[in-house]
Amino acid sequence: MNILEHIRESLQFLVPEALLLGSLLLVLFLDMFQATRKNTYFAATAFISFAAGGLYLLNQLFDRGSIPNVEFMDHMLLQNPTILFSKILLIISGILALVFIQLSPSSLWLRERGETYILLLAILMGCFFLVAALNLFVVFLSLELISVPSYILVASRFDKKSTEAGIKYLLYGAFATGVMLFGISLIYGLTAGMDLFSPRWIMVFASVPVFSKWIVLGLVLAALFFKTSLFPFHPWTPDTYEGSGWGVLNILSTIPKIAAFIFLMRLSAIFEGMQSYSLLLATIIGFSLLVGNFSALMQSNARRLMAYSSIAQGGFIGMALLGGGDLSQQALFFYLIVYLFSVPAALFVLDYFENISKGDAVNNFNGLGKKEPVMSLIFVIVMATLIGLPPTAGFFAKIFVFTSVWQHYETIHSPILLGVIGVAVAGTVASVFYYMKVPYSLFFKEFENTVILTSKHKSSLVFVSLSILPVVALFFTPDWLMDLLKVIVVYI
Amino acid sequence: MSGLIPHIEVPLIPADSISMLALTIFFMPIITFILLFFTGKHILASIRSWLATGVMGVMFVLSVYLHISIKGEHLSRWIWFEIGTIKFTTSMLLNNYSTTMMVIATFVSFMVHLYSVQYMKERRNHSKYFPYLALFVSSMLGIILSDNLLITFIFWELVGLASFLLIGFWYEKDTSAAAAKKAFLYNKFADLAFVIAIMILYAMYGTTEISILKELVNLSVTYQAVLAVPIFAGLAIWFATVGKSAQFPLYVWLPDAMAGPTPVSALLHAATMVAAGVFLLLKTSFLLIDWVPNLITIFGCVTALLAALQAIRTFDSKKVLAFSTVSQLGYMMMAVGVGADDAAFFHLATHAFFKACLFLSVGAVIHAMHHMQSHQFDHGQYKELDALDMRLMGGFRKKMPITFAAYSVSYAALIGLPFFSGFLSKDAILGALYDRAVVSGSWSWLIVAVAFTTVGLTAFYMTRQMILIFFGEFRLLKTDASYKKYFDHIVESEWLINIPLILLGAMSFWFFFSLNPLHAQTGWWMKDAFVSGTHHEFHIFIPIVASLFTLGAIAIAVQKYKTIDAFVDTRLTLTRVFANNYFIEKGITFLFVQPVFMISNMCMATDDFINRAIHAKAYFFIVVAQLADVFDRWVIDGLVHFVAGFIRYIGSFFRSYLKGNIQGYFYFTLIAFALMLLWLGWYL
Amino acid sequence: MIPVDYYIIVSILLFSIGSAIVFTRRNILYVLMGIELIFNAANINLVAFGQLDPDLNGQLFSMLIITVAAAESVVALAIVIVLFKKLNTIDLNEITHLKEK
Amino acid sequence: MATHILSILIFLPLLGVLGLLFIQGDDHRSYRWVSVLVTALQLALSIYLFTAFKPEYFQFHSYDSLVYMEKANWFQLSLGNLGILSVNYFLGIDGLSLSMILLSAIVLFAGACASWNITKQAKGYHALYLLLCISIPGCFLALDLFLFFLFFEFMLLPMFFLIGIWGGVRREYASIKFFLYTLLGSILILIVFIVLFISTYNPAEMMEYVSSNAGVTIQHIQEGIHSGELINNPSIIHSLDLIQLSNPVNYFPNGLLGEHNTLTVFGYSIRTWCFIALLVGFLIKLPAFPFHTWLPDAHVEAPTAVSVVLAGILLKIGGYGLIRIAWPLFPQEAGDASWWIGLIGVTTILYAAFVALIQTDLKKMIAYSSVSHMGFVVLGLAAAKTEGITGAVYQMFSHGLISALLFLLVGVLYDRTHDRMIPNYRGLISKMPAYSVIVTIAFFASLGLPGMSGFIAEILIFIGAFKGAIDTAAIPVWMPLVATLGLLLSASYYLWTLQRMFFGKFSTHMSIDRNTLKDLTVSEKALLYSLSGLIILFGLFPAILLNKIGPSMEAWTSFFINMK
Repeated sequence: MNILEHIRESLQFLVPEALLLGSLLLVLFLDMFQATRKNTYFAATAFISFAAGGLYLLNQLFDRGSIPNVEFMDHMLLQNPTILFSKILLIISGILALVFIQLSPSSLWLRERGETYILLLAILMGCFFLVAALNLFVVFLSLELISVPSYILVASRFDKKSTEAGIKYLLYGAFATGVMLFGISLIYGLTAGMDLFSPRWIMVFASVPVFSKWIVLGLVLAALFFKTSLFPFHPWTPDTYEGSGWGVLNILSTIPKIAAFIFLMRLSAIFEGMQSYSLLLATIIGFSLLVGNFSALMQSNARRLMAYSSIAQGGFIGMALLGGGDLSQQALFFYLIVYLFSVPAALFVLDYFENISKGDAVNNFNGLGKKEPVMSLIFVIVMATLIGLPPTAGFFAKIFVFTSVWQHYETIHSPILLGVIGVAVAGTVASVFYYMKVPYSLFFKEFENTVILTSKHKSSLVFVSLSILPVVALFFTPDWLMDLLKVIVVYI
Repeated sequence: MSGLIPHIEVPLIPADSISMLALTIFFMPIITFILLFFTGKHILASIRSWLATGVMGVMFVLSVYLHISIKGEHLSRWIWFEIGTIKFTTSMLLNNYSTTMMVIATFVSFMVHLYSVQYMKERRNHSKYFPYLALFVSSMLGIILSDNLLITFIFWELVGLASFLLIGFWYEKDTSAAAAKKAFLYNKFADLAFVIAIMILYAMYGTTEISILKELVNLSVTYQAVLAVPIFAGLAIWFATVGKSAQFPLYVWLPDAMAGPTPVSALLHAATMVAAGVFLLLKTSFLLIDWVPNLITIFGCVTALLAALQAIRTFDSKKVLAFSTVSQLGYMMMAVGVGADDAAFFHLATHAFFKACLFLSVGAVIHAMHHMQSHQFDHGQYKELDALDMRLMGGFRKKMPITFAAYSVSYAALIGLPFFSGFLSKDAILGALYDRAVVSGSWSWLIVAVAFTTVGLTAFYMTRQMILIFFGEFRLLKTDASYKKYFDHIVESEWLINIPLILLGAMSFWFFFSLNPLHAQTGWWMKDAFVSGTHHEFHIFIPIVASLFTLGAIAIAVQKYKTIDAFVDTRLTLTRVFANNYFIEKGITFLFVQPVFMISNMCMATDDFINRAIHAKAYFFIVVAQLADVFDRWVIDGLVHFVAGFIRYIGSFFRSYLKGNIQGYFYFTLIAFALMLLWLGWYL
Repeated sequence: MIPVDYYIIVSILLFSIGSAIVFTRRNILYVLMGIELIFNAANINLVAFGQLDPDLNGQLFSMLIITVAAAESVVALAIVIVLFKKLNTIDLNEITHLKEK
Repeated sequence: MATHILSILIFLPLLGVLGLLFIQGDDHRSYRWVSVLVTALQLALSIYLFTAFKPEYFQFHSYDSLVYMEKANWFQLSLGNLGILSVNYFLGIDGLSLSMILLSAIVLFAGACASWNITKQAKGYHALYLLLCISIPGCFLALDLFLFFLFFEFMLLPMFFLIGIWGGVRREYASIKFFLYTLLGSILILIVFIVLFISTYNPAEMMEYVSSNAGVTIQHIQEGIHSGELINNPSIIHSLDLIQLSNPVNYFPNGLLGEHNTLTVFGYSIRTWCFIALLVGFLIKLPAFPFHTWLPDAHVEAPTAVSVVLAGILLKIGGYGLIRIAWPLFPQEAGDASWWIGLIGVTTILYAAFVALIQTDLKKMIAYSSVSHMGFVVLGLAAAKTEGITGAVYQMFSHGLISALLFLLVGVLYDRTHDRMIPNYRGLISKMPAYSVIVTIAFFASLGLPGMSGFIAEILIFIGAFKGAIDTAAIPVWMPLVATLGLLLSASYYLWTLQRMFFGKFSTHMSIDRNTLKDLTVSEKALLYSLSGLIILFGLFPAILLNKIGPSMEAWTSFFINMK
């Protein structure tokens, strides 16, 4: 078949990406003229593309449910219900990020600029490609498409903190990319191909000597672990989080992470049964849980706290990668759904409080619970979600994740898995303490600040409540989502 | 184990008309209590007191009617509550025995009420007095009527409550408050034994109905020796009465309980509180088997002697009587111990009247003393005056002849002079003791000897009290002549006080109990055989010897005290021993209270320790976090150090991870990842 | 044709040199250059292996890498300029304001 | 309504919470009316339930006889090879729940009345209080352990905030301590629930699941399980339905809790460890020595109404959990451990009484006395005789009323002077006569005076315990005997306190403003008198409650003994 013909046919699968690209260009265009350089225009453009993309994806999901696994673009990309669903999650996450930026009191500089939207759209596009990637080409490209805009976003507040955060992030990221590239090149040499998911490649790779496998796997996964900020690729996280604005932080800790985890899930599916891979993953996850949870205990700065929390949450999500079978995939998606709703809510409330109290140290929030009771109460629910306490779906998310690992442990009896479970239990207990740190100072400490700034109360409240509502609702109907996932996630 | 005990169905029996009458009597004071307790402050004091007194009078009349009309036993039983198939019953037993006790109790209570109407008129907190009295009486009636140990226990404790409230009636006085607490706690301590008895009996027989238990114990008599449980039940019940009936070593609360109003003391000592113990023991005497009766006898004997000795050296006019009560209770217990239940009950009855009379007449004297005090108070010369101290009294014989007469009659009854009730009952007890000694010999003779000695002691201290209070001169004037004008004004008490004295005094004569003034066995009282049917042979020498002891003691006492003007005590050591209740309290403090506080402090320390441990747990997570941090800082850094030895220029980056240096992060990642891979390689 | 092994040796050398630079040099620009070296080590590998691949995937990939690396360098240099404006330094040892307290 | 009365009872306060949200303004008066009204409605409902409840409604361990039962599938989650987690919205009432429901309705109402004077952030306070009003009855009515655990946990948060925000000086410390302790207990309980979940199955629901296959019966399923065919089958339905859990047939024979399981940890079987974990979890809540130290702090710092609820009901959930869950699910282990349990009971009784004796803070003393009285519950349980168990339940009921009264009384004094140190007062009776009368009633009730409800409970526990000691040698004879000392000790500290604080000449510490010492107001009187009235009512006529719950308790005992 003519290659051009093939590409033309393949384009029909890229409608959402095209929409994103189109709106990206439109924002670029709008940004060129003084008259149209308006926040509302940018946001509307981005939102319309999100909404249209989301609707299209939904439509595809319902339509194409019966035709799974379409490979297109010369086996570069894959389309199946799982990937469609992942993209929908990314879209939701994108919309939340967009609204976050619009409402966040500290993101004025962010929302006034056209670049923000362009970068957000680019990141989202990168994520779309990443979750659908079949080839290391695409993996590399999409990771770069996510990374480079992220660097710019982090650094774009142009003050000391943000540039420092940006350069650190960039250096770490670039180094990780370089390492991954080197690994890819070796893989290419070892297997004469980069089409990761093809049976041929898998077969060839299986015959690679163990030592080489170790090296290349380690090198290639480095970039993914960097994106998901798993141990030992996490040290950039607290610094970068501390230096960036809440709006950026929200984007960093949700969209790329979700995409990277979904890709890791797909990767794990092909490496299933390969002991070196699963043990490496298990160890990394275990250490992430340990470092994330226990370092978070010591933090007094809300941003760094959330950074370590995101490392720890990464560990919990990663646990779903360890378990084999459908349940672990469902658990991953369940957890990701809970995560994508609760993290923006958490960050938004912190942003809100920081704006009131003019400081992001936890101490600055002392006594705010009495001034802002409703917001604080919602924050408690959000924190309960992240800890995994009822009545929030975080509880089920944790249960599923634990169950999937336990189930896997029961089949392979690996002590490392048991260790991971142990660390996760300890980490869950520890997480109560650091997540409750902020509510504690909100409610139990005496109010110290004399300066209080009021901010847009109603809309913030609505945003936070709406983003946490699904999590609470899911607690009461977890079986609905699980049944849905059962149908969708099997194609991974 | 429980299989050995035959299971007996507990039948329910509806109340007949006689029982209904008894129930009516029982509920009357309860209603009075409720009525007066809640409306107390809002109605006139006189209405209040006369209402309570009237009710008591009606109760007395009804009791007498009940006693007359009763024939045989009237048992009624109802369900109190049930747990599934397990039924907890409540029951009432009416027989000669209980109705007699009812008559005694209501009569003495009625007298005390009458007396109180006048006595309490000028006292404070009047509004709660009569309801408390009503509670007291109703609880006593409950003990008398109940045929169920559990129910008895309820009233038993309520008697304790009522005594607490009444002893502590003048709560502003510290002694009063302390005495009330002491009385309640000592009783509570003894009551634990009651709880244990209930536990044992319920566990063994599945019921606490006394009449059913009686059958069961008799049925299961063959394996009593094996199980030894009824023995312990009996022991426990006896120990419960040790508290309530003030036996050695728990009698120390009783003298202190004199801090309450005098009529209360009279009631406490005569018909209610202390009588309850003996009464219960008589009711459950079927449980007293094996060596328990001997124990009871010995303790009764010790009590009788020790209390009598203490009474000799006491100057508090009411305490003398209190010790006397303890001593007499010792007699009753001895009688119970040797199986002379009739004699014990007889003595209980006679003692109720004359002891109430003694208290009330001494109360009248104290009343007069108080009057002097309050008169002085009115004239602004208030001095602290111990109105109870006999050393300050004297010469009241002429001032208060009726009181004196009542006192003398009951005095004669207490020391057991012929033609008085005490003579008859004491004789019965002594006879029983003698009979027992004849049978079992050895140490029993010692008991008899002590019993006779105590008879002498009783006569001695009572004579001493009589002389100190009623004869000689008014000694208060020797210390403070300013009382003279008030003493001159002292006259006989009001009739409301005198009438009870006269009536109660009259009951000290022999003819109420036996027509033959010298021989109780022929009297209708003993003949009716209320409790047990065993009769004792009459020994003529016993009353004679007892009377000789009595007369001799009187003579010595008269000789000793007739010339005394101001009392100066010799032999202080002995007095101190007596005043300290033979150091029983000190001993209890040393043996129980101090250890309790020690344990308390230890427990508190343990609590602190636990708290610290808990803090440690809370810090644990922080420590782990610190460790993780230390791990980050030192272990990993240390490795960095190690690697640095091989690579130039790296030294300046050592602590870079600490310092936020991105290259430090690279090192961290590199080393951690390499180590991890190495370890995994090794592991695989 | 030069055997592949030689390419690999060169690329590993490049990778190591690049890494050493990244790890040790304090100047950000040097570090960026080190990263470029790592990229190029990968490029060499890819091209070398690409010789054997009829689809020329390796060569294609390396072109891609060169492009992306250029983009990344642009961003990096832009940030470095801002950084220099704000902090007056491009010494990594002095860019340590964000750290564990 | 009758079919959903339990749900209505539980979720009624939700309406109140919604109502609170719509009331605007800072005026605390309107908020308090909401709580009082809602709790009054709850009280009315539970009284209706109480009167409509017939003693025949028992046989707790089968579905048929649970009257007012509500059962609906909430969700079924497939957990891969672990099978399907089926969670039911399952409520039911028997004698045990009935008494606790009645108690909680009374105490919550009293607590709402005691919250009358809360002015600090009244809206939040009442909202949290109403949340407590949901979770507490929910806990007592839930028969699915998942549901139970939810309500159980859900109590934690409002309580934490109520202590932490509206508490006294050291409220942070107290609330954190409370939180930590309870969390530890919850974790232990949760672990056991998880173990229960993985080692049991629910044949009744599996029937529904496989009903498409004709001819399959429960026996088939059970045989399949027992022959090992169905083990680790993803279609096995697990549930935490208490009724299914209490049937030993529903345990996998080779599962962690199965009969054939020989796995031991430190020499004890998994079943034993599970029982220990449940025991400790609930003993923390109860609380019993040595897990009690959170209670005095929590009480001292908590506001009056919260103390009332804490002592009045929350402690009872510990005892309820033991009776409802720990004993029926692990009868063998409970029987084996009876000696230790009895020891814990006796130690708690005496230890807490000793500590109470030397307290100088009135509230702390009462808190320790609560611990001591809860020890009786443990003792009654250890012997596992009908009398003892009934006594334990009655003790929980009566202690709920008595401790509510006591803490209300302390609150009255504290409201006036902000000082509750015993040595700082003397002769209060002459200044506050009505108050002193009720204090005396409460003290005597608490020390187990006959005629008050506490006496019935304690005597039942004693005779039950002793009967157990004699009949089955479940506990040694000395335990009930020694435990009687607790009666003496409680009499000691109460009377000593009476003597020190209320008797004697009136005087106060100079830091106390004497003018603030006013006697009770009419509304206070109404509340306190009615509580005292209830205590006496249930003391004189225990049949009101015992006749209703007796058959349930008897069934419980026979179930326990059969299982053992």
